Amino acid sequence: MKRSLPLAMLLALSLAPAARAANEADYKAAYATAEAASKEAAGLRNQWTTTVTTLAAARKAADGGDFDRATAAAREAEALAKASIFQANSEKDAWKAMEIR
Amino acid sequence: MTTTSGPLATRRLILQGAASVALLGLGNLPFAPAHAAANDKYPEEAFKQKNEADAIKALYGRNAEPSDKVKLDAPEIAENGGVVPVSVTTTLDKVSSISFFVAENPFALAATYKFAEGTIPGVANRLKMAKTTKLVAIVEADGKLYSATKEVKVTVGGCGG
Amino acid sequence: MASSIRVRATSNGDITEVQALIQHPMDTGLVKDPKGEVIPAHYIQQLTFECNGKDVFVADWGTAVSKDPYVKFSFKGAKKGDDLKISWTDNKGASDTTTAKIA
Amino acid sequence: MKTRSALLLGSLSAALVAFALTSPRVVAADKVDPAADAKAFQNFFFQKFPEVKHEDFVNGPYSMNADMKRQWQEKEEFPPYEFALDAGKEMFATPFKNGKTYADCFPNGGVGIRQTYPYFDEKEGKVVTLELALNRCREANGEQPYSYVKDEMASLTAYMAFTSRGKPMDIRIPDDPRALAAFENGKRYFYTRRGQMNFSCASCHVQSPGERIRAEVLAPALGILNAMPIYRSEWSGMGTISRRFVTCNSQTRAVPLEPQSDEYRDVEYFLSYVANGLPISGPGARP
Repeated sequence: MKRSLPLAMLLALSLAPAARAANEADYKAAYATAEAASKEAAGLRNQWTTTVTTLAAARKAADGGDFDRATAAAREAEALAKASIFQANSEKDAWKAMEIR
Repeated sequence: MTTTSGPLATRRLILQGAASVALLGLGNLPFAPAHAAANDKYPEEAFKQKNEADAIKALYGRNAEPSDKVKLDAPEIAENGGVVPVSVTTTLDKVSSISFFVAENPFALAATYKFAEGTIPGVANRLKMAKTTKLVAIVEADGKLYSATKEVKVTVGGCGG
Repeated sequence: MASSIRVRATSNGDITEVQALIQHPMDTGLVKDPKGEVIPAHYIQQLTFECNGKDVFVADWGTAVSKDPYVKFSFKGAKKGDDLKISWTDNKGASDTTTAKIA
Repeated sequence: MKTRSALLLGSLSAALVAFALTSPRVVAADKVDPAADAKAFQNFFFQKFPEVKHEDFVNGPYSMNADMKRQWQEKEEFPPYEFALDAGKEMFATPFKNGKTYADCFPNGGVGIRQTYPYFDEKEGKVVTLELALNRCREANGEQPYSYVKDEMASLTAYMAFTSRGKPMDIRIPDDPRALAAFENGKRYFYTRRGQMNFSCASCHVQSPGERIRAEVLAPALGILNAMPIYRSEWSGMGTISRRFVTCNSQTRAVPLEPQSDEYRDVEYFLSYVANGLPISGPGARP
């Protein structure tokens, strides 16, 4: 299934560097992709409140120097933003299923 | 509870002074000779009590016995904990006061009403309830205390956000 | 400014039914505002109803009385046209009073 | 998090399959037909709740639950929106700095016209709601616009709703493709799932009116705006239609849009049109 392919990749990816702790560079990369996905969701006028709060949590953890938690939070924010984008696109037609006729 | 500020305390002294003068001056007392604590003075102490038993003792100084002559009307599930319509009616006579106690609130005593001669023994009001709680209404009639109890379910609304 | 007390007093000859709705925040002192500071307690403590020079009904309220409080009771011994004086004082010493004609 | 989106995908693909099989009508009617939509919408609720009198639907949760209706009727004896109503009446009578009043901005002095809002403005090519018209009136007379979610706007709309109490909702859709598009856009918004909870307005107000979400009983979508603005015990204050839309969004964990943005104006247009014929019962009191 389309969805599980990136899932497997993500898993493989996160296993590889598990040995060394995430540093600021990892965090910055993860945060950038999360923020881009969040902007796209906002563009579709379908942002989730949890995406916004998780991004904020990532920033807060990074400010506190805890880059492990910050990177994890940024990755979660990315997943949330991607799910809201998926929801917006699939709802373009799916809403008709619920319509009272 | 915050203690009352300076000016208020002096205002209360004046009130007490006026009340005592009124009591001396007037022939017929506007209030039936009820328990001293339940006349004009604001029962500060009773409102400070946390649980229901202490509040009843502080306000009336004795216990109440359940009576089916006290009809307490309150919803089974409160539409909203901030505005719960509650009312009491009773067939007892010579009623001098009616009080409401919300057991699970931070302070049990919610409200107490003093009745003059000729005032029908009954009252309706809207109370706040912090969570699902036992609600007790006490009627003081001819110096004795009668009570009615009902449970009111209280939860928040909405799906969480 | 209109009074903070709205009252309806209607008599059927013998019994007068009184309903009052008062505009007041009735803050408990246990709630925080959006910035996290505690909103100080601010609630009506005593509300008196006086008719023909006699206190017919006195309410002593704590913090558990709802915002914009409402109370309803009835009493005998008054007739249409009599004045019903309502006044309240709160824990900050503020007060308001109004007089209504029994309809 | 992964399971969440997998679940999402699973339910959506099931819905897509179901959609393909069951709706022959969509194939035929690509044209937007508001009148047919309104008829189908009203019949859905009349059949789902045969014991509820048609005009009772405007009482929201109270048409669904007897015990709550009793609590409501007790409150209605001396309703908490009394102060907002008086404030609105006073504001309507108080002239702006330039001497004009709201009455000069509205037909019939703003009295008894709430049931015709929102309307489609053919010059602007967009839906204009009562709240928007009130703020435009203020700006036209050199005054600052009010917040759409605060008490002043609620007091004004409370007074205007009160002057229309009992009048049937009377929303018109001109034969203008932009008006039909606005209606369709409002309908789409109403049925579109959003937020991490993945709910649409219909998930609560069409699929499960009368059921509880914790303490609250859900109102039916039919006539849901007829009682606006409402005093909500939950907010212990007045709420305009804008405030209700914004809070409903955040309940499903969707970031709300700006009050009076196109989607909100269009969904108000849709919901008001399908409630045509049902009486205005604002201002209302709700849990």
